[in-house]
Amino acid sequence: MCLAVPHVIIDLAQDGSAMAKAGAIVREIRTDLIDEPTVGDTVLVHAGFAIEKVSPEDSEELTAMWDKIRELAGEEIDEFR
Amino acid sequence: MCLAVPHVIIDLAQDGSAMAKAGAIVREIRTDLIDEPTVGDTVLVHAGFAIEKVSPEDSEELTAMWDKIRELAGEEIDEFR
Amino acid sequence: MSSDRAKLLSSALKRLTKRPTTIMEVCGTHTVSIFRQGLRSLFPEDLKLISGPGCPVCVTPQGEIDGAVELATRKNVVMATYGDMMRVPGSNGTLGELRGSGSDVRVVLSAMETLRMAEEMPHKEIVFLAVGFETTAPATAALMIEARKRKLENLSVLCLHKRVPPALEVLSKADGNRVDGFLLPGHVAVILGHEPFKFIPEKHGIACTVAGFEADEIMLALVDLLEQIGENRPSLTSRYEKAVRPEGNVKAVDLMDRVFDTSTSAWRGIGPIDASGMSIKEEYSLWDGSRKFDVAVRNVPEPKGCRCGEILSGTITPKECPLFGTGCTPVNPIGPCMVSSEGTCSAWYRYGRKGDLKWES
Amino acid sequence: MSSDRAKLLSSALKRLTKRPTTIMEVCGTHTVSIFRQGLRSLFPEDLKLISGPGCPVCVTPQGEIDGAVELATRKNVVMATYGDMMRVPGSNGTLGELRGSGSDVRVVLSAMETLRMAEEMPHKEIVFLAVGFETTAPATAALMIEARKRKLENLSVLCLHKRVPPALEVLSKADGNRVDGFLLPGHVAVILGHEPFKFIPEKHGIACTVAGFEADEIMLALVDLLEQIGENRPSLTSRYEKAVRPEGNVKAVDLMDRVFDTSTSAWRGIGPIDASGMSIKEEYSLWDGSRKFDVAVRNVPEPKGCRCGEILSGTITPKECPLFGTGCTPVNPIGPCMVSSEGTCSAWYRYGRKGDLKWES
Amino acid sequence: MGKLNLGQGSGGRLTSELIGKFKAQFDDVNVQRDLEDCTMISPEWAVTIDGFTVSPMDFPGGNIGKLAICGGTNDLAVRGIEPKFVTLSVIAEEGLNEEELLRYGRSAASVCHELEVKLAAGDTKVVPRGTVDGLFLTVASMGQPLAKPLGMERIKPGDRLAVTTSIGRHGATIGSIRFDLNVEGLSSDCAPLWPLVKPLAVLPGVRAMRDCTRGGLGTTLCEWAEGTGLGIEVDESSIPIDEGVSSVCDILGFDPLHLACEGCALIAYSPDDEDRIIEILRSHPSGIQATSIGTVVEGHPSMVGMKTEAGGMRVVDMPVGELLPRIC
Amino acid sequence: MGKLNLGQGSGGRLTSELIGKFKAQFDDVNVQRDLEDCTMISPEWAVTIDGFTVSPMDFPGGNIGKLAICGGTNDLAVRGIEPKFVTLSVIAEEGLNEEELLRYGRSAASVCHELEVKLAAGDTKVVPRGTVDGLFLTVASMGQPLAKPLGMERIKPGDRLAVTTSIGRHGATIGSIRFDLNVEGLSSDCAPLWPLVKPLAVLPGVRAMRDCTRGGLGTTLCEWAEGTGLGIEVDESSIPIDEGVSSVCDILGFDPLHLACEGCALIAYSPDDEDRIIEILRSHPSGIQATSIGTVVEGHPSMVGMKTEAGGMRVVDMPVGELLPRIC
Ligand code: SF4
Ligand code: SF4
Ligand SMILES: [Mg+2]
Ligand SMILES: [Mg+2]
Ligand SMILES: [Mg+2]
Ligand SMILES: [Mg+2]
Ligand SMILES: [Mg+2]
Ligand SMILES: [Mg+2]
Ligand SMILES: [Mg+2]
Ligand SMILES: [Mg+2]
Ligand SMILES: [Mg+2]
Ligand SMILES: [Mg+2]
Repeated sequence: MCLAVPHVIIDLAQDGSAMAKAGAIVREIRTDLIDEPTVGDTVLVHAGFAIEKVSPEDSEELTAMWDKIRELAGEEIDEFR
Repeated sequence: MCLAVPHVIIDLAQDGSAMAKAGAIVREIRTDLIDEPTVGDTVLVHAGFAIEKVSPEDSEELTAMWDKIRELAGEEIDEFR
Repeated sequence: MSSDRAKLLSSALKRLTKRPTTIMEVCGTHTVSIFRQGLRSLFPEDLKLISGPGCPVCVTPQGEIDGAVELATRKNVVMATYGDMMRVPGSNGTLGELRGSGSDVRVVLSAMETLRMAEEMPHKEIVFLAVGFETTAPATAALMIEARKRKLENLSVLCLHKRVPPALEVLSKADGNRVDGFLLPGHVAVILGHEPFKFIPEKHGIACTVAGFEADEIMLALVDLLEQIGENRPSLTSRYEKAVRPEGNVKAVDLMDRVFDTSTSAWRGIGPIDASGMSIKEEYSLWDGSRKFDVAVRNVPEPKGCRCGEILSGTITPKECPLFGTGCTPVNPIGPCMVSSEGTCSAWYRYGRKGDLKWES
Repeated sequence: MSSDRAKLLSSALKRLTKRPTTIMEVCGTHTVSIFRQGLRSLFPEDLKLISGPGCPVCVTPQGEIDGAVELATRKNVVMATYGDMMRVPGSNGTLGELRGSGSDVRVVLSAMETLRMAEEMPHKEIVFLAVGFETTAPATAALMIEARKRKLENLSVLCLHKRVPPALEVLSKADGNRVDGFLLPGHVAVILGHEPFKFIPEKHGIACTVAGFEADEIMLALVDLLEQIGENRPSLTSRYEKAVRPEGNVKAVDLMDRVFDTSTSAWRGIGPIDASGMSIKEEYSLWDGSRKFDVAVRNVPEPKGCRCGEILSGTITPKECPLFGTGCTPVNPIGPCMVSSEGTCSAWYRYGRKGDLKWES
Repeated sequence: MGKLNLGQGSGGRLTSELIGKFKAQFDDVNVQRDLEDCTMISPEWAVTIDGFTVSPMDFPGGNIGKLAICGGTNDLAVRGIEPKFVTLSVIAEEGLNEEELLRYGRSAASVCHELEVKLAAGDTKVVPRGTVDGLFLTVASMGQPLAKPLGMERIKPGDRLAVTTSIGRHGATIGSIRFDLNVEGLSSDCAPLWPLVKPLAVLPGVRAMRDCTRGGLGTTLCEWAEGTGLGIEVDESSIPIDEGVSSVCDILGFDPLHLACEGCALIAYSPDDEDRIIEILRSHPSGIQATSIGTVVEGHPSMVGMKTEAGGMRVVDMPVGELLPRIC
Repeated sequence: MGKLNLGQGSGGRLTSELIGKFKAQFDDVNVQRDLEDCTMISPEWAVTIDGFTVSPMDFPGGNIGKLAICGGTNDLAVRGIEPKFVTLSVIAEEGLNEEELLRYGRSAASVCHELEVKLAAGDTKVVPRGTVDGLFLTVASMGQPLAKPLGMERIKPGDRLAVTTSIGRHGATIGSIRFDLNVEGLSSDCAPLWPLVKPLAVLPGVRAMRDCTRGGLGTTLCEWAEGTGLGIEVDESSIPIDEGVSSVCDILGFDPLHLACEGCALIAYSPDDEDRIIEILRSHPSGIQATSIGTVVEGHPSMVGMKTEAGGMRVVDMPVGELLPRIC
């Protein structure tokens, strides 16, 4: 369920819609569900509606997690090499 | 204007329509425009309506006319033979 | 007709044609019948048949066609009409072409078919485009009486019917009229009887014979006409006795009288003719498509160079029109006489464009 | 995901899977994503992923589909819905087949497209067949608010929306539940936040991680879950931080609350679940297609032999259904799980029907 | 240049004009320069293509499947080319009964079987409801000439003309259904011509054959007159017309010469061979109505004349535009 | 057996099933027994037929006229058969602009010109408004093999596979128009394949080629796996996919392996010839994206496996039914 695709807002209209870009596609989306849509925001679009802004960068927690995983996988990865 | 085709009435309905035969065709026609439509009548049908009964035989006048024409054409016809 | 009878009639015609004689066949079905049966090749050279205003499609002014076409384009309208009307060009195309652009235009064989259409499509407006002379008009009248009886609110008639006798009066009294005799339309006479045509011999001294449509019926009528002309005693005779009663079809006339008033009507190429129209009576106004939809009829000039007016009044034959067969053909018709399958120019082109063929083999 | 990262994650998963472990991916998009990216072949043997009730198309009872299909056949109705719904079989065929028999059924990408449809077809009744979980429901709510604002009388919604958390509660407390952890649906969490899922670890002691849909996001979430399970400290974590705020999308929840009440709703194969439905509030009843058209929902038995109920509750995998791949294939599907492109049986068949392929070349 | 209209689809003059304009786009790549319906692509092989649409798809005497293989192979047969292979493209409307489609397939296959023709390639498409009316079949056929291919370039003044059966039956059948006329004993002439005309393909006296399809016998006569620049004369009373066909023509105001045939060929041949040719045709069940109907002449070049039953003479032309019933 | 549905027209499993049932009606007259798209009717000649309908008829990268000749000749080209003649059947809707029809004709003619292919026969029908959606073209093509015709029966385990260009561009283009998506730089791959693959027709190392049309690369791969009984493995990361195509797939939930191509061939060849073949392809303007994508194996018979970008492995199947956007 719930195929959602990140789009970057490139233009805002008055009526709660915006133009947004996803890869090579530029399309109209609704911004009713998010706060302060802004040009440049990356938003997750589902069924034509932006349902949330997404942060383009990994959280600190995530970065920490990757470190842990590298550690955890250490030996195994060597086996692959 | 006014393509009309002789039909023979073969069946009568109560509602002013009748089944009539023209060559190999049997079709519904309207009889609103003729007096006392009767099975067996030959009628002239135009735009789906019987517009008149037709007498299947030549009138006396017509028979007389043919005689006159035969006479009139006498010599010419010989030329053809 | 057996070719024996044809030979007989052909030689009788030759005998009777003592000087150049011009007969007008008033009815388009006569025109087509004469051509399709190759009768012209059986006539003596001095006997000339010209066509009259007897194709109801041809004599409908372009402005009226345009009005019908415009009405058919309206969103909710389903237009029903006889096949004859589909190809007639309005200023912006034909009804047939309209159907091609998505309008709902249907061909019916009988006016009464529209009753069922109206009942089956309650959300649509069914308009019957009624065309024809006194033969077809009684059917339209019957339809309107029935529509009123059934209280069908979504059925109406756009009435283009015309009456034949007033047009013949115009032609008979026209300056330069060169017609020696009229081959009268058999089916109109079936409805009207003899009376409405009697003024022609009586007031205008022109011979008249009511004719059927078979080859022998037509040729017999010509024999009749030539005799009248030869003996210089113009009268009204009938060679369609098997169908025409002298008093006509009283029931049919009565139906027309119940629904239609007599009015002035414009004939394409001829102009307005007093008492030649049929307008829908006040009490049927709810079923009058023209009033219901406020159909506008503009005055549209005839196509440039087209001489249909002269063709329809018998003043010229198609061969005298410089466009005939070159600029104007059935494939690219200029005037209505080339479009309608009963149009004079069309019949001349399709069946006799190279003159009368001689049998070689 | 780079295959380097994949290898890293794959070996991390192997390390962490110390005993046979069962994780349920709740969301159909997770099911498809895992299969399409071939992730199953990267999991250790003891890690078993089973699918849950997370395909909204699959969990809609046949009686409700039948009601929608019946409504779509009504003469004046134009039904609009997401592409997902077109192939789902009611008792008398699918919406797609209906379109094949002349009904007007249209695929939209957004509920809002129906506004223009309603305005452009004033004589038609536009019905939006609304399906989906908390992700899609806010869009339906926005549509209804707008339809009411514009006073659109010919637009309505047939609402089949469902809520995810109550279904997870049923699964969590079910006898014989063998789920060690839930891979929680990322997009539902975007809307609802963390709170509505906390009862799962807290009340039922089952590990939970909110997951995104990329390969690495899914595998990271599995690492998270396996750590919780291994350390026996079930909690609610999120590996979709880039999109999910712990408090969820307040605006979206508010929109849903304005339009929908919470109600009991039947889930295909599972049965009625308290508080899992969304029913349209009284003040929007004019736009409620179910009331407007009095859509009947009968109780329809499941197709014979189909074990979708057990599939949807994670009790069995498709391979345990005797019909899978033989009597039931995507070409001739028996149950909804084989029809919907996000259905569990369909995903197993299309991407993994012969088990996990081994790379040969 | 406006919008396409139905007249351009009815097989007469407007159709010829449209085809001419369309073919002109292919001028520098077109090898089909003559007016024949099939083309030799090598000394051994000829090819032709035809699209088939008919409403209703089932009609007395046949269905669209039978029609497609008959029509698709008749264009070869009439040039004395033995049909060997057909290829069939199917475009079917969403919602059509699958069983109905298969039934049309069976009808098509059974004509192939009768002709000993093989299906060499096919294509099947299902398109959204409303984008096609039921079913369109397109057949491209390949065949091999038994002798030098027949063609109108062989026609000489003095040659005689015959039709292989009574005319207009397909057109009258479809017209009667469309306008809801109940016509006793009327059915389409839809039939494969090869079994009938095969013996003629090797008779040196035979000049040309043509299947009279859309536009009817009249159109085929005109095409020959215009294509050869010769005159043609036919005798109305000799043209076989069944009662059902004349009844339909009477009521709808159609000219039987303009009604489509689907199993009737026009044949031009040396007058010396007339008896033999008519005898050969009549000895086959679908040729029992075969009759000589006219002659090729030097007079009135490019024109077709008809001696009418009344003994007169008139021009025969192609129909212009859609055949529409005449009433008023 | 019910009513036809659109799924049966979308080129995947349902299409195969329908075609199978329809072909079964022709069993005793069918010579096209294999799964190839064209058939040899003699040692010198091969024939194929295809029907074309596309909405809209104009699309970025082509139009229905260009599409028809490309598609109609590509089925020959991929068997190493030089297209020589096409025949073209036109079914046009009343109301279509005549100029538009002629323009599609010109596009078709210009592909013929490029291919030095001749138009051998044609047929043009105008049908009533509403009975066809604009225009259907059917093309039957005839060609001559340069060597022994290629075909999947030659494919052996260990053979390598390549595509001649990036996949899914036609399907994505049409899908984007249908669902009103504005996609920068996306256009159909619609192109004739013969100029590109002609040099391969005579290379003994080349086993088989197939144009990936409806149903996309995935369907063609499955047809080969099922037709040969061998396994196929492809590497997802090696398959060329343009950004526009992936964007459309992301938003509509399509699998790029299931999107139609109209100028992309799949080629199977001996691994020894890989460098030469890729070099030949890349030296032609329409082959610059040519890439090897996988291998034929003995394992998992009749199945296609794909090594995913994540390093996993999944089955590739034909699409089932109409491609519909996934939302919820
Ligand atoms: S030939 Fe044409 S232009 Fe001349 S009068 Fe007749 S219809 Fe008019
Ligand atoms: S395989 Fe088919 S029958 Fe079995 S549970 Fe799945 S959908 Fe139902
Ligand atoms: Mg209208
Ligand atoms: Mg409906
Ligand atoms: Mg042909
Ligand atoms: Mg032919
Ligand atoms: Mg033909
Ligand atoms: Mg094909
Ligand atoms: Mg093909
Ligand atoms: Mg192919
Ligand atoms: Mg193909
Ligand atoms: Mg043809």
